[in-house]
Amino acid sequence: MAIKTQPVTVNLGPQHPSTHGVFRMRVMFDGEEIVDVEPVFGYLHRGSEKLAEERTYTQIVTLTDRMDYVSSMLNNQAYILAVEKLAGIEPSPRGVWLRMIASELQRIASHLVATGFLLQDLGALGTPLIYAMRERENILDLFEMLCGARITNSYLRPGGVFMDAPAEFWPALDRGLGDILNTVDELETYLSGNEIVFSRTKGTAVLPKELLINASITGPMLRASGVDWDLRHRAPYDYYDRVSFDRILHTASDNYARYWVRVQETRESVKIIRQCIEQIEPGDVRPSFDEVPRLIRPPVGDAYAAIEGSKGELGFYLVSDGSIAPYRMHVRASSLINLTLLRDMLIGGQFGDLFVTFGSVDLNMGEVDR
Amino acid sequence: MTGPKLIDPYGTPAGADPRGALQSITLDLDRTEGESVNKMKSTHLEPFPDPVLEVPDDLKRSVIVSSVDYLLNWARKSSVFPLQSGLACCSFEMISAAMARFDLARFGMEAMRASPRQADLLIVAGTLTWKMAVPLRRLYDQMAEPRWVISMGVCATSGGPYYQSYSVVPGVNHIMPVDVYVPGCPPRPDALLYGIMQLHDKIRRYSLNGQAAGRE
Amino acid sequence: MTTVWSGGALAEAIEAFAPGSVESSAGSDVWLKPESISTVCEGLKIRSEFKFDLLSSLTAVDYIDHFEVVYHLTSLPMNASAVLKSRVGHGRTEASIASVVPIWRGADYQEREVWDLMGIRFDGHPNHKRIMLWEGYPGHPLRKDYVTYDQSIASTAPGAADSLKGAE
Amino acid sequence: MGQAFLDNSLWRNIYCVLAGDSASCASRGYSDGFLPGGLEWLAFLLAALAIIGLVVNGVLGGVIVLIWGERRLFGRFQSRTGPNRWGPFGTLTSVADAVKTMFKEDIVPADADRILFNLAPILIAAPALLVFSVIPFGVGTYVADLNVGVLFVMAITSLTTLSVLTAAWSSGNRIAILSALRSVALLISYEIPMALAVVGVIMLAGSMSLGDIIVAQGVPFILVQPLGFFVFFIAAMAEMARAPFDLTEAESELAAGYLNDYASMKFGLFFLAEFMAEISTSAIITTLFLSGWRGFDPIPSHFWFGAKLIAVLFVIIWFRMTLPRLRVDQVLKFAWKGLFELTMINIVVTAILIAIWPEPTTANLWAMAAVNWPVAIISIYLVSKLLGTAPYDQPLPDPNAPSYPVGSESIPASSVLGAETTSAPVQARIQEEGGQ
Repeated sequence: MAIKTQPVTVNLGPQHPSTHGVFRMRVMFDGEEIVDVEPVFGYLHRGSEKLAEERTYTQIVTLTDRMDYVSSMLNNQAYILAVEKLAGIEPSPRGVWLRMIASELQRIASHLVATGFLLQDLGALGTPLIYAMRERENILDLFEMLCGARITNSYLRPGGVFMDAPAEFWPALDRGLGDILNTVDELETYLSGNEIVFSRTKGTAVLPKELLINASITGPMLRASGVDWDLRHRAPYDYYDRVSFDRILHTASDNYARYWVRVQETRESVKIIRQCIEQIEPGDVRPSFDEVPRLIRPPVGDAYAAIEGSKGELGFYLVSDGSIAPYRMHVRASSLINLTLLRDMLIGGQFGDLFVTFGSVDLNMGEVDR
Repeated sequence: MTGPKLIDPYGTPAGADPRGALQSITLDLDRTEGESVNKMKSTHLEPFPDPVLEVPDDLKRSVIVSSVDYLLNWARKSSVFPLQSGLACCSFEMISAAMARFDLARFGMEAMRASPRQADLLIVAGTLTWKMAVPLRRLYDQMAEPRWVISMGVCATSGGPYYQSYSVVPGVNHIMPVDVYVPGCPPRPDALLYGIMQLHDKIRRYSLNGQAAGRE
Repeated sequence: MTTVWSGGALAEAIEAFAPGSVESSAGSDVWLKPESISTVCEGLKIRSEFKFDLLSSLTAVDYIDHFEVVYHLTSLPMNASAVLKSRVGHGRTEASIASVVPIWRGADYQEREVWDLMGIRFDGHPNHKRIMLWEGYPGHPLRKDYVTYDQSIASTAPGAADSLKGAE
Repeated sequence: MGQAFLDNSLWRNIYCVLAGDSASCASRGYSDGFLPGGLEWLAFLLAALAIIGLVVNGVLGGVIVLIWGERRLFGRFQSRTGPNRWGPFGTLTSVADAVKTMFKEDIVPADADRILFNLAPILIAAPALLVFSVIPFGVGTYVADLNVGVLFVMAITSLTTLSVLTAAWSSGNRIAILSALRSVALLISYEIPMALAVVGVIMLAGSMSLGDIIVAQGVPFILVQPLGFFVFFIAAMAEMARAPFDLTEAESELAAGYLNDYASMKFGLFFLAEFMAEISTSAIITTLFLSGWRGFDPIPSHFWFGAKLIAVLFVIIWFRMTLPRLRVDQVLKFAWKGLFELTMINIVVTAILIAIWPEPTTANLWAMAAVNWPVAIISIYLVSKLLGTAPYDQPLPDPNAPSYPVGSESIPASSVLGAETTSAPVQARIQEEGGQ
């Protein structure tokens, strides 16, 4: 006798321990199997794009901090690159090296957060998360040395950064890089070979790479499927063409592959920072105010600049009408676009995997809703 | 014995293949939600007054009441369970406060409850949008009294950098009364800890004779 | 290094397979006629001389007298990028353009966002509803003529909402 | 009256001080009791109430200490301090929790089935306490020595799931019901390996009484029955719904699970029951496999029992802190395909050994241990090979030869845009911006 069941629809979020912020899903279950999912966005929609139209180009840097609040430096960098492209500003070399160091540190912090929360979603009661966040605190200390803020940095300015790193930053950075490698080794030892982690993440939420590309998904998610697409390598911005690093690829394109790619990429970021420290030279960290005034008036036109953010291609599209404020700012938010295939990943899967898959996408509600 | 009603508001027909059906039947729900948001936006125009404590006169205090007060207030302040709910940037500083370096657990606060029924403290950590105001108010209503609210960061306090935005609530005190405001954008974890100390101080001063603790 | 298609060359190449679809071109940009956007995008994705398999970004700009939808395309095999634009909605209320979701699924949420915030309709979108704001929100905030904060509160007051419904 | 209980030192001490029953107490060195003669029945009643009060309050106090200890241990595992503000070393933190929880508002949701909703916390707390009635805490220290003690424990611990189901159903909360269904699935699957794992112990001891089982453990049964211990420990973790089997309360999936709508002391009772279950499970493991209160002589037996109990608790907390959660299907697969087979192997091997040594002496027990350990190691290894996840069969791609053709072709050179004109002029000028 076949048992007839009726699917049950449950609302998850916007307040839920593992929706990484104020994300909401309507999920339809049949037993433990997910039948349908509908994401609901907008619980953190703050209207940054509209507010940017009333602020000067330098003031907008503070708004970009608060979009993806676990990778503020990367947001700053993407925005500053767009402004520099729009206004034709030539950045000063020391500033560029400093912002490369800052953004790679931020990438490590972001990947650590992603890894920690993924394991939290897997059900580890906080321990891996706390170990990852402990290392993140050290990185935030480095940011405090650079700019005085922990997570909303506003460190970058058109043409470079707003102040030079203090003398004690460099030994601290050197120490910190060693600590990061230790933490990553520790995480790998305990987690990558753990049978429970492996059995729960292997083969779940597999996405073919053609589908990923068609859905505009970039970043670690795309690289976990074996597509060698890293803007730092394919479209080098700043001085990424002067450093060498390995591109981390995996073929499985499942949750484990995404986790693995993130963990490995932290090592590559450390490698990049080491090369930056070798190549950085004394000089001004930004052009003088004669060359790049406080109130920038870019020529009429538009520019789109994208960087390899911690979650994927992070792009800023700016339209200038020649005034001190942009006529239109648009953010190509990788977190939002990476969620395009959420339904494909979840439908047919188990309820227990729902938040693991969700965590493996690594999204940030500030960036999803802006 | 009849069980509780479990009506499916989504109205899935039994037996029909529900795969992919969800998004076509939820527009009405979205409209209902939108109505409630619009209603909240049009009715919550003025901030709630901040709950001010009247410390009762010493003469009114009997020995028994004040020692019961002492025990009760001590217990309440020593075991404040925060609700596990973060809105925006500040939530990461809230998480940092619970992590190894700042360690909220020292004050017995690591028991972050996922369900509002069991929580005592709602830390509004981050920008509150009108769309989120409805669920947040519901969370507040679901919490058992006595309950406290900390408004963390300028976004929650007044709208902050998003003050003029079309979708941001200009201060969480429009939605619910707030006990402690923690300024900063975002406040450092130490600042949040200081705010929690202030809340402890406040809880200590309630009395059974006076105003009931943690009521709206 | 990613190479950028020059607008002129791209316009010529598009004209070769879809005659009469290009409006103009300058710099890196090609302006397409809104009615031909589906044909051109499909060609750009499939044809071997373009292979634009990744839609980087889709957005819209309000130029008061018209809207402009902007597509940033990337071709992974060729490591090349291009910018397509299209002017739509010379009447402000009925701006609409064909959806590119059947071609690139990545456009799904981005088109919903543009509809929500800018008010441009995408015909053929599978789930065409608001994404960021709530249903019943008056107007589209990223338009240049959108009323500011305080007025929007007044407009959602009871009674005022009914008069706005017609405009929506 | 009362002779039957005289082996129970806990009972004897209270009864004889009260009644001074000359017939049974004087011979054991007790002088006259407080109560006049003829009131032995009152002494009997009072002694029984006193024992119940002692055990219940002892367990509740133990829970308070356990919660504090667990939180401190969490701190140590997570490289932080844990509660340390209220009272010395934070010992009063859990006391504050208890007092506060009692004085919270009690909420009954409008959708709830009021009777069942209020009944469920009692239903879960009572069985959790009942288990302690058969556990021997030391030499002759127990509430009752049932001759079917093991069966009693099995039966009583299963009741927990019933109350979880009641709680979830009566709250009218879908997430709670999902959680309760998982709880039932866990119970049905793990009850069987759990019961079968004890069969080896019962065969060796020749009795189902927990007291007799301790007496039979000349060698702790963890050494004689490694496979049984392994299965029983895991099954007990699953029955308690502790990590890595905490599917019912999976915080990252179901928020608070079946507790979602419980507030105030009703929630407190669930919380208590959960920790009482942890203590009772540890006590049972101690009794069945770690030779209970047995130890070396100058140190009293209660101390041995407590020390072993704390050691087991520590391991449980350690597991909880370290391991992520399993998925439902994996948990069930593990029970039916892994643990069930292991218990079968264990029963067969033990039966053969019992046939060889029908009345095992201590030397025989050591010999059994020598046979059982290789069997345990080999069978666990085989089962882990059988159930383990296979590694990836494809090698990692070489970045220089990726499968997707990225950057393999290029556009014609004549089509490439010169670098100087990336910013195209915007066609329409904006009217209002002239003044800026």
